[in-house]
Amino acid sequence: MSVRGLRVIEIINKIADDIEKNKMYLTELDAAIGDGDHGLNMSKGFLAVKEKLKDDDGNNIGDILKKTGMALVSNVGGASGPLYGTAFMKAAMVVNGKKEIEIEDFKQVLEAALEGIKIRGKAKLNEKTIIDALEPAVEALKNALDNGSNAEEALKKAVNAAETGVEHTKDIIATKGRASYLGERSIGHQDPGAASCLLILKTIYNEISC
Amino acid sequence: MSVRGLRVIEIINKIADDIEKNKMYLTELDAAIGDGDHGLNMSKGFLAVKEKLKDDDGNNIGDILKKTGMALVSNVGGASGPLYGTAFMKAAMVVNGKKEIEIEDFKQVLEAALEGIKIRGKAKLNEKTIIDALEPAVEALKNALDNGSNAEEALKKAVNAAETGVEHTKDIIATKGRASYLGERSIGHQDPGAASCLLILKTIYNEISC
Amino acid sequence: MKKLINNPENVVEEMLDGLTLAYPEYLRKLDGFHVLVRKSSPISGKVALVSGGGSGHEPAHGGYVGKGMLDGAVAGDVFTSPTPDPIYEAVKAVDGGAGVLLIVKNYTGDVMNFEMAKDMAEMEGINIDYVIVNDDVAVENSTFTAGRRGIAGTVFVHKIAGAKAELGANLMEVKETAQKVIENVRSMGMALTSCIVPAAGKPNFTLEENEMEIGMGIHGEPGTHKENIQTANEVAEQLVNKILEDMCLNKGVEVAVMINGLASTPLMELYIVNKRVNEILTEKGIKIYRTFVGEFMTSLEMAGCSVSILKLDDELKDLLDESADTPAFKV
Amino acid sequence: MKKLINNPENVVEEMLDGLTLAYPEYLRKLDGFHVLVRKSSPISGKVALVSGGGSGHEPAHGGYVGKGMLDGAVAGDVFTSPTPDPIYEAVKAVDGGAGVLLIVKNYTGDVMNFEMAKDMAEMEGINIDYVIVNDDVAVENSTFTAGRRGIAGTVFVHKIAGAKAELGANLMEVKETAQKVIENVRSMGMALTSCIVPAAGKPNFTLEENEMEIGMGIHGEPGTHKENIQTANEVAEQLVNKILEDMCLNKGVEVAVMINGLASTPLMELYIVNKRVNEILTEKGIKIYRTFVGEFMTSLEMAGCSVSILKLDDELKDLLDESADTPAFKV
Ligand SMILES: Nc1ncnc2c1ncn2[C@@H]1O[C@H](COP(=O)(O)OP(=O)(O)O)[C@@H](O)[C@H]1O
Ligand SMILES: Nc1ncnc2c1ncn2[C@@H]1O[C@H](COP(=O)(O)OP(=O)(O)O)[C@@H](O)[C@H]1O
Ligand SMILES: [Mg+2]
Ligand SMILES: [Mg+2]
Ligand SMILES: [Mg+2]
Ligand SMILES: [Mg+2]
Repeated sequence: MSVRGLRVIEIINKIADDIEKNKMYLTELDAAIGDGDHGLNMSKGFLAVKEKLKDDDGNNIGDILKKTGMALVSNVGGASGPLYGTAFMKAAMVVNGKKEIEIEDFKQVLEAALEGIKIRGKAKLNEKTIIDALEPAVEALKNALDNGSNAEEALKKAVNAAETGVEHTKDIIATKGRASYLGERSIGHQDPGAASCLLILKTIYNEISC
Repeated sequence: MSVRGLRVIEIINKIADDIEKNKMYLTELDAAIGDGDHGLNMSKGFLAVKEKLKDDDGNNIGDILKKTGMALVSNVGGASGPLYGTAFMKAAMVVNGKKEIEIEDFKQVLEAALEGIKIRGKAKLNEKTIIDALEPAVEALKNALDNGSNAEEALKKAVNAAETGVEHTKDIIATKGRASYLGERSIGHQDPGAASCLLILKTIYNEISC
Repeated sequence: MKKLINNPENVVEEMLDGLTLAYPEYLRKLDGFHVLVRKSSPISGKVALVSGGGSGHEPAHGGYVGKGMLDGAVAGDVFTSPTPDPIYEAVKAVDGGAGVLLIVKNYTGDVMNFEMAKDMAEMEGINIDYVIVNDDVAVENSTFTAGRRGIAGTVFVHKIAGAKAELGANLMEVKETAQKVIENVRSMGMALTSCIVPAAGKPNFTLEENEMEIGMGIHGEPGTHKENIQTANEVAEQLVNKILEDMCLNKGVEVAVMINGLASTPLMELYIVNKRVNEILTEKGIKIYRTFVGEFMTSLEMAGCSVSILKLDDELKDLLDESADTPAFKV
Repeated sequence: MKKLINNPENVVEEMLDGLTLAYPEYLRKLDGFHVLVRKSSPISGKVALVSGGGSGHEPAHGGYVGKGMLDGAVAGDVFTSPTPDPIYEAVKAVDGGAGVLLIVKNYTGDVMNFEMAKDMAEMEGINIDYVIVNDDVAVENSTFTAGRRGIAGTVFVHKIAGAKAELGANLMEVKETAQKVIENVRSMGMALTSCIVPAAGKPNFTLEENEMEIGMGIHGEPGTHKENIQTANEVAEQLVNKILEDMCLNKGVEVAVMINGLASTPLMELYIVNKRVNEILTEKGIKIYRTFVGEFMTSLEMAGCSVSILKLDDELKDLLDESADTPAFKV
């Protein structure tokens, strides 16, 4: 595939737009098992990201992702700010200095992001968090690439895996984040963070595949 | 007519019952232009009156009225407590020591009650208060007696006059009591105190005339 | 009616018990009466201050019993003036020989019941006097009416007259100081929601989702008029302007400000109102010496607020700064 | 949504301005940040305390900035943890060389953002540490979950660790004292109504006229379960029993009690709840050393209350009695 810096910025802007469109949806998911602000938080964060990337020349993708992460950390607050922020900042490290990235780079980006979220959130799979979308996606992407899929196919599989992961969050009890206070009552509801993660992956797939 | 002490107690008990029956009605009148408690206040007061008169031997009507007034003062609070309380205590003075009273005595009782309310409340006719029921009643009673009516007829006229007075309170602005804070907005509403006064007079008439 | 109560008939009794149990170092309750007095009452040689009125305005008045404020507080039923008897009992319990000042809010019922209690105390030979607080500018002042109501400005009277008494002034002096506060304090309130008297079980007036009530009383009485709801800034302007129409405040004059929550309105909103109130006064060159934001004179669970402005001179400033130590008001 | 606000986006900024304008003798606001610090910050040689979290809990935390409590308070958006930047700014502004203790309520967001700020401060060479308050017994404690939330009991941490710092203890000692409070304080809450985040415009959960929510958080999170509404006594019993299940309180032990209103519940009702709480504890031979009834950690305009119980020893008693002078909490 090979994606250049300015295109990365475009994709991030597209993510911001999709988050904006799904603001109320994400917020409603959070209202059911959290404090009803996940969409608001994410929208606020990505608005700041857009602003921060406005004048970026696209010459260093690491820089783009770092700015994204820092804008999220500095503007979101709540749980999702440090989590997504750390994800982008960790991802930035693996592509630092690069002008363009391949699907192999993206695989590492996603791995680093997952690693960052796990460390920051002290969480693992099946705790009803972002990880339940992201980890299956990373696994699927890796498998697909190992099995010779091309970028588009591999991304499609990642999105599908994330989708299944999000569905699965309905069946499990939250043990991290605000939803964990609900105990059994969290069952039956989708995790908002997993949902926003799926949204981001979908946007990336759509942008790459079209 | 000639009414003896024990009968006075009976009548006061009947007043208490009628107040109880009209508790919500009086309260609603007060809700419209006051603080919505006139019925509750009066009911509480007359419940205490009943209790206080339970063992009275009826030998001194002045004593009966004084006990009534003191029970009202000590149990009602608000505006109506001191007003009706003073009315009964003033009335008590004019029949002190009497075992039975005639319509002439009752006229003086009513005059004294009116006087008491006016002094205690620093109020006069047309201020949208108890006085707007009581003063016309006193005047009508006096006129009727002067013109040779018998007790029943005179009381009937007093009740009618009070009724007209209560109706009239709808047309005027309150300048005393809580309703006065409403200014123009008090127009169109009956004064609750005038209404309770009419109720008392009606009960007395009904008891005397049957 | 969603309330944390047990029985509408016992709310006053239980509330006074709960308050006394919470603050036994400040208060005691008179046996058989809805009266709270300072734990150390009577204080020999000090003029004693007694206030009270209907319940439902907590922390008024029991929360203001303590050093530098009230000596006794008499609680009537919800929104109903107490009867003369408990007022009289309060007076007897707190009189330390230097006399008693009654601080009465200007409601027909309160005035008459406190007057009757005063008569009773005088017959007992107690040196007693009273002042009537009428700070609410929503009600037009006129000699032909019952006059203005007493609302949150009353707390300034408690504070300042309380300090004066604590400093050893005699009854006449304490009364004069109280009177000075009354002459210099004005308040104006608004409500976003009504409230429910426990015994009544339903609200006295209702407000639509887009309505607010201007100039309502603190007893669930409807106000002077309804309006569409406005922003906090517009509300602040409306309340302050109504007060300033009535009060001559020249440039450079110093004032104390009270932003009083009626109960359901959170502190966040009161702070926002205060911001605008502060700006308006500052723009006019009025100096804000001290501000109090909180719930001082509530109206059951009503949402809304009142603004009070007290014009200060050196004496009032000093007395305002004197220490006060009560459950609900500390300086 | 009936609120006295101007614009949902500006509520935090305007509230902090209004609070600072009301209490300039206590507070100043850091330019460009939603941070309030003591007027005299930094205080050389004193360990500084910084707390904060989402807004909507007023007077927490800005109202607790002052002598004997906090040095800095960081306000996030409504119900949203602040980001690391303002926390870091607060730390820099209050550090007087003796180090800074962060008092963090146990919410994933708060913990992560405060941790990131701590990392930033450490990189600047500031001596910094933190404690995590988790007093809410509604949430089962477990190493597998995010653990218990921090709610009203946090105010005891501010008060007592604040007193310790004021007395000149070093960072480790202040932290140990804070930790001791955390280990000995438990809280449990209930709601009669929900609340509306201004930016959201509608409530997060709803309650029918006959329902109450048990164990809800202070961020509009739904609680552990709904029940039919009960009397104040039954509510008090349920809350206290849940706390006592979790806390070993032998006969004769001394405690401090906090009856905290969530905002719309009037003081009258809180006093009534306190009466029963006091009775239950007294029946069990538990001695109540001190009680605080009021609004300490609110949840926008929610109706309801929480009960907190703090087990005391001599050190905690002394520190609780030390003077505190802040806009919203004075001892
Ligand atoms: N410890 C954690 N690790 C990973 N993800 C988490 C953790 N805690 C919460 N999350 C994610 O954060 C989401 C909530 O984000 P958001 O609503 O923005 O923050 P907050 O809970 O502070 O309001 C949850 O749906 C969950 O996916
Ligand atoms: N100054 C007054 N003189 C005579 N009657 C008055 C006066 N003030 C009030 N009232 C009467 O009292 C009635 C209200 O009584 P009530 O509701 O029991 O007391 P409150 O106003 O204290 O709640 C009014 O309807 C009016 O008739
Ligand atoms: Mg959330
Ligand atoms: Mg009334
Ligand atoms: Mg009344
Ligand atoms: Mg949040």
